[in-house]
Amino acid sequence: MHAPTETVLLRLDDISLSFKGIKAITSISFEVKAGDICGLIGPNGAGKSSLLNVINGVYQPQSGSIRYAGQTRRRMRAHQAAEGGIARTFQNIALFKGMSVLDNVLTGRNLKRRSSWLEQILRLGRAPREEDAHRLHAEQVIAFLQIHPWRHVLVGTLPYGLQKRVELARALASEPTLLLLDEPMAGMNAEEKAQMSQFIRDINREYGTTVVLIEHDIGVVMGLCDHVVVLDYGRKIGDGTPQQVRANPEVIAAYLGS
Amino acid sequence: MEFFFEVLIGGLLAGVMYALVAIGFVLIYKASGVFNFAQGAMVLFAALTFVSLLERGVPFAWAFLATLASMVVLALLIEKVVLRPLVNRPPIILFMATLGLSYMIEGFAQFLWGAQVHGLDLGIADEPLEIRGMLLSQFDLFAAGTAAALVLALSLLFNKTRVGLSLRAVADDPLAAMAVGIRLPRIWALVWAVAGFVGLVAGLLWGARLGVQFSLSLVVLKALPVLIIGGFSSIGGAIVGGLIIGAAEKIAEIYLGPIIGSGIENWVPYVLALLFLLVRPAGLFGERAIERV
Amino acid sequence: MPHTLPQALLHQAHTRGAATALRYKRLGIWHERRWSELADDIGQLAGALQQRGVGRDDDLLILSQARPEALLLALAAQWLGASVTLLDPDRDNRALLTQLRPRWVLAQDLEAVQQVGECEAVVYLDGRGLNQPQHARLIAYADLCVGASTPACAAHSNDLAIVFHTDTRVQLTHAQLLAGARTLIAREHLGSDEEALAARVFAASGQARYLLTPWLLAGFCLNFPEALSTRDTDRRELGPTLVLGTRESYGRLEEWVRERLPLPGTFSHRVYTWAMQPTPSPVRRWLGHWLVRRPLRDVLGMSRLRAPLLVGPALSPHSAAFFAALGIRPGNWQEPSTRHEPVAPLLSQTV
Amino acid sequence: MLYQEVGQISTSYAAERRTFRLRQDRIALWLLLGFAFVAVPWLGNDYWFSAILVPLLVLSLAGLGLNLLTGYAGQLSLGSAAFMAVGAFAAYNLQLRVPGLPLLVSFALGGVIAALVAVFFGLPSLRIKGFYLLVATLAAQFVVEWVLTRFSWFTNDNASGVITSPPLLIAGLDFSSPRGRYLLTLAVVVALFWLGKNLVRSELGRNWMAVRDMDTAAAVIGIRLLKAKLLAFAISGFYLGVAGSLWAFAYLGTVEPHGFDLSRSFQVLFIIIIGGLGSVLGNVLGAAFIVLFPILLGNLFGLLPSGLMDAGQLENIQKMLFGALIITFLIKEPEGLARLWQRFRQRARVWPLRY
Repeated sequence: MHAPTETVLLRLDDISLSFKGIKAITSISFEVKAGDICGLIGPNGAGKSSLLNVINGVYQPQSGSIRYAGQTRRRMRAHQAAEGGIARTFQNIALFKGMSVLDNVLTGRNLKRRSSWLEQILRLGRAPREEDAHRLHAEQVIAFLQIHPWRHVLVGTLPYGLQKRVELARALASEPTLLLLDEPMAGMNAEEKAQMSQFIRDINREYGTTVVLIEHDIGVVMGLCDHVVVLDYGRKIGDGTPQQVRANPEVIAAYLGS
Repeated sequence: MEFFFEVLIGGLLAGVMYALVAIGFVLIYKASGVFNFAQGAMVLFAALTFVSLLERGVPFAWAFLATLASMVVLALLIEKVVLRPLVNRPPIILFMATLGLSYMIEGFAQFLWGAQVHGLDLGIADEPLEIRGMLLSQFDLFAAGTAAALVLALSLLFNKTRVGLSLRAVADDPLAAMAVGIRLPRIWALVWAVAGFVGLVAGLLWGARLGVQFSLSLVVLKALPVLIIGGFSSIGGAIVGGLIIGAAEKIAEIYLGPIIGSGIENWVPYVLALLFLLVRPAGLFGERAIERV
Repeated sequence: MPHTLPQALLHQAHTRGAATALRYKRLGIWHERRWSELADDIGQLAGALQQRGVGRDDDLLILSQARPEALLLALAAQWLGASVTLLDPDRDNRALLTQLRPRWVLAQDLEAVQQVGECEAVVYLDGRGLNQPQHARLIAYADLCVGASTPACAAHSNDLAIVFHTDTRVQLTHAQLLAGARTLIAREHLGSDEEALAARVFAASGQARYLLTPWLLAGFCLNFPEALSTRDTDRRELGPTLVLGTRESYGRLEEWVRERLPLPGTFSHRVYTWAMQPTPSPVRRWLGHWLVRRPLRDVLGMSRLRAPLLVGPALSPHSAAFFAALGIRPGNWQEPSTRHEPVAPLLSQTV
Repeated sequence: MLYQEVGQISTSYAAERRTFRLRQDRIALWLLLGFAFVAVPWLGNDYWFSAILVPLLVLSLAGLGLNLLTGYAGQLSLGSAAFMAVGAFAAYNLQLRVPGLPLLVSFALGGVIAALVAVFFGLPSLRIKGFYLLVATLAAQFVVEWVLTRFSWFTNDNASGVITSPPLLIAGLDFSSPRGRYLLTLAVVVALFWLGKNLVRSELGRNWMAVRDMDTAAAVIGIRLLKAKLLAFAISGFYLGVAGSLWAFAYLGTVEPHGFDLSRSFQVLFIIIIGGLGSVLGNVLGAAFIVLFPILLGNLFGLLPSGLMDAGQLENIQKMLFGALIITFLIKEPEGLARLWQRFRQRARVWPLRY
């Protein structure tokens, strides 16, 4: 997937979200340039995950608007987001436990499917050719993330780090324009973290995918991201290049300092 | 109009009987998150045991106590043999387990006491009673009274005793409850025992109404829509739901029956429940959780 | 009677062009190349190398695991009469590289490329991380031979073919390689119907001497697993008749089996030990064969194995005993292995 | 274990994807089919055909129908019998009122009508989940039963409200003999199982499992939940409908609406619990168990001195054992007989190693 013509891929305007009156996000606005890796940081409960959920339509904000790939919406619906090329991984892995690695990755291709289910079960018409094409693409993603040794293993039985990678593969299989990663390196050791950030960098370079990621490890974020947004208690307190953010006194006070 | 109210109140009173079964459900669902399909079987077992004891010349009070004791034993067994091994399994598995359970209990009850129909007389004259020109069944009134008493007792148990407190704790958050040293198994056994007691009362009333027989265990099917409307986790809801279903059923029977035909009471409650669901997916009183991802 | 490796290749392409020469697993399935196709590919690659200035007396340095592309490019270089230097990409070769100052390099990935210093041209296989900052000297293997025409084969029998830098510098000419291979083929009765598995470090001289050259001479099929990490499952799918291993690789395989054996004390463990003991009784041999040894060979992917080869030091007595029980006696290259019937029950013990 | 896997390589995705990748499995399958189609008809007797094999086959088909919905798409249902009934009565009326309509076509159309009914009762599944959905399917159970008994049109005004099988003629051949019924059922069931296997391995099957395992994630990767769920109801309904027709015509011959009551739904549910949720083979194993177990038990008690145990008691004991078995399965092997088989097979493939 190549980045669309306009340089700003995603713009959030004054987004607010609350559950049963409890404010999770308060009038947050920021931009993500096409081709950037953008980091969302902030203490737990700062509303980072909620923000991702707003971007890909899992939650519906009470106010504000989302401009994505040239279209402005009051709110994003999950399938609109998916069809618009937004893919996502979750904080606590949301893989399909009962399925093999390959099948999980293949589910990521479902929006690219053209043949009807009838053709598929009768194995008629374009279905078999299409199945091959999707398998090939899935295999390329699997090779890219180096999970081919576990191709036919049930994901439920894989170690945590690998599951994270499989989930990334599933997201990547849909050839996303925008990739939302919710703590892709949570609970990993330094080595795994390095590997994972290498993968993310490669994805961003090879496929030109724009990435928005949440990460607690400041070192990783500063090393990986072109652009960092800092949240605290549902508010935006910092926004800019890693250097600018590191310099921002409010940020230091609220987050880096502590 | 008179007649309508007569029907309505008749229905409401009948609804109380449904509520009785539903309460047993709610108790167990609240405490252990189990959707206990075996509740009907427990009703049957209780009634059958009680009646058979009576027929063997055991005095009423003793028969009642003996049955109660057997229900408690049953509860303990269930907790040990079924619930404990299945702890933290997905709810659907637990539900299916209770299906198996209901088969076992039904089979056992009939194996023990035989399958023939027993009459049960609680000594309440069932000639209609005229109040303000409306004919009401004395028995229904009695049933309603019993139900009211039962609910009162339960709410006391829950709100005034330590057991009740820990029970509510478990209902709110099992892990936290365990953390503060509440022993889940004991609570579960207790709740199932209480549910057994509720089942016994329901069994007696229903038994006196329909005669004690296998079909008693089918009252569970009446209780389901009640739960849907009331929400699985609220005793108040169970009662309100029961009343609504009872009334709706009677009214439908009287006013709709002649038009589309008899025997509709089997499905009217379900259709009603469905309509409710489409409006309020978690029932009237059930609380709805936000999905965290 | 070929005198050089490229000649051997052409000879195979000529005599059995339609037969499968190369099989490698990639993206989940096995891909096959015929001898004729292979010859064409290599010819083209040779042309491409020539365009970029590779000629006789030049040397192509290869920093790669055993991958078909590396093999093809090596043969292409030799086609032009150039020699090939094989280095193990998993080692740190910086010191060596500064001393060698190679002009033409094949590097498998970014890491390997970074090891190499300044030189004429670097061909890379895995382009990950290399696409963005394009150096002129960097060439992707894929777009190497666009519009290249096949030059004439310029190799001579006593040209240097391969150079190794394992512990000492080892140089081998075409003639030496072919001579060695001929003896091997003769002693092991290798035919064109063998299925060989190349699951070893590319930069080992044994591989070139006792697998690659015989492959070109005897014209059997050479198979590459998907990755070193999956070679055991791939071997089971493939069922090679010819494998080449070291004391270590055989030992590893035995270890692999040992940790998966039934736990001591269980019935199946007793059955296993019972069946693995050498015994005179034919009945017991027969039973043991069908109950344990045959299935075990199958799990190991060795039920079709005819020529297990061993380079370097002999097996540890332990592994030797284990493989012997399965009727597998790896022949060291000084004195080639005794021939084994596939899995004739009684033979597998007597040999 | 006894067969060799070595040397079976796939050079195309089509080959790697095939249902039975190993040659030995394919051979075994063909032998099995050959046995079922050729040997059994000659070996079996009428009792085996009409009392064991036909119900076994039909129930495994019904099991597959429910398994697609519950085991694969994760939608709990207690309305199976209702959809079977719809299928049976639709097929009956089609045969009755559309002269010259081929039998198999009316089976299929019966399935389609059952599918439509299933979709209707599946509509709430978008808004409600789990036990709440259970009630929707129960509603189907009761409404259908009531409608079929209430309006005698469905039974062609039969005095005792039963429907009777039309002559089982296909292309002029008469399948009314026990052997014929067996072959007819076998053919239909095998065909539908083949389709079912393809289905669960296709994109749709994957989407169903995705919805089952984690529906939020499924929605996020662009799977349309409603479409997936309704298709699950429809296809499950179709399978159950055809199973219903076979049950009515190939097995019983005459059936009343109450032949498809709630206890039948439970029976089908038990089949998939015992056989294995989310498995195709499991339905056959589960059905075999459900059919053979009572017979076995009956014969067992037959050995007891007569008069010691009357029929009623036997039934009660059956019920108890059954309940006990269900619970045991859920505790010991929640994935059912199919899982046991898989595990055995896996073990055999790596024998003598453990994994």
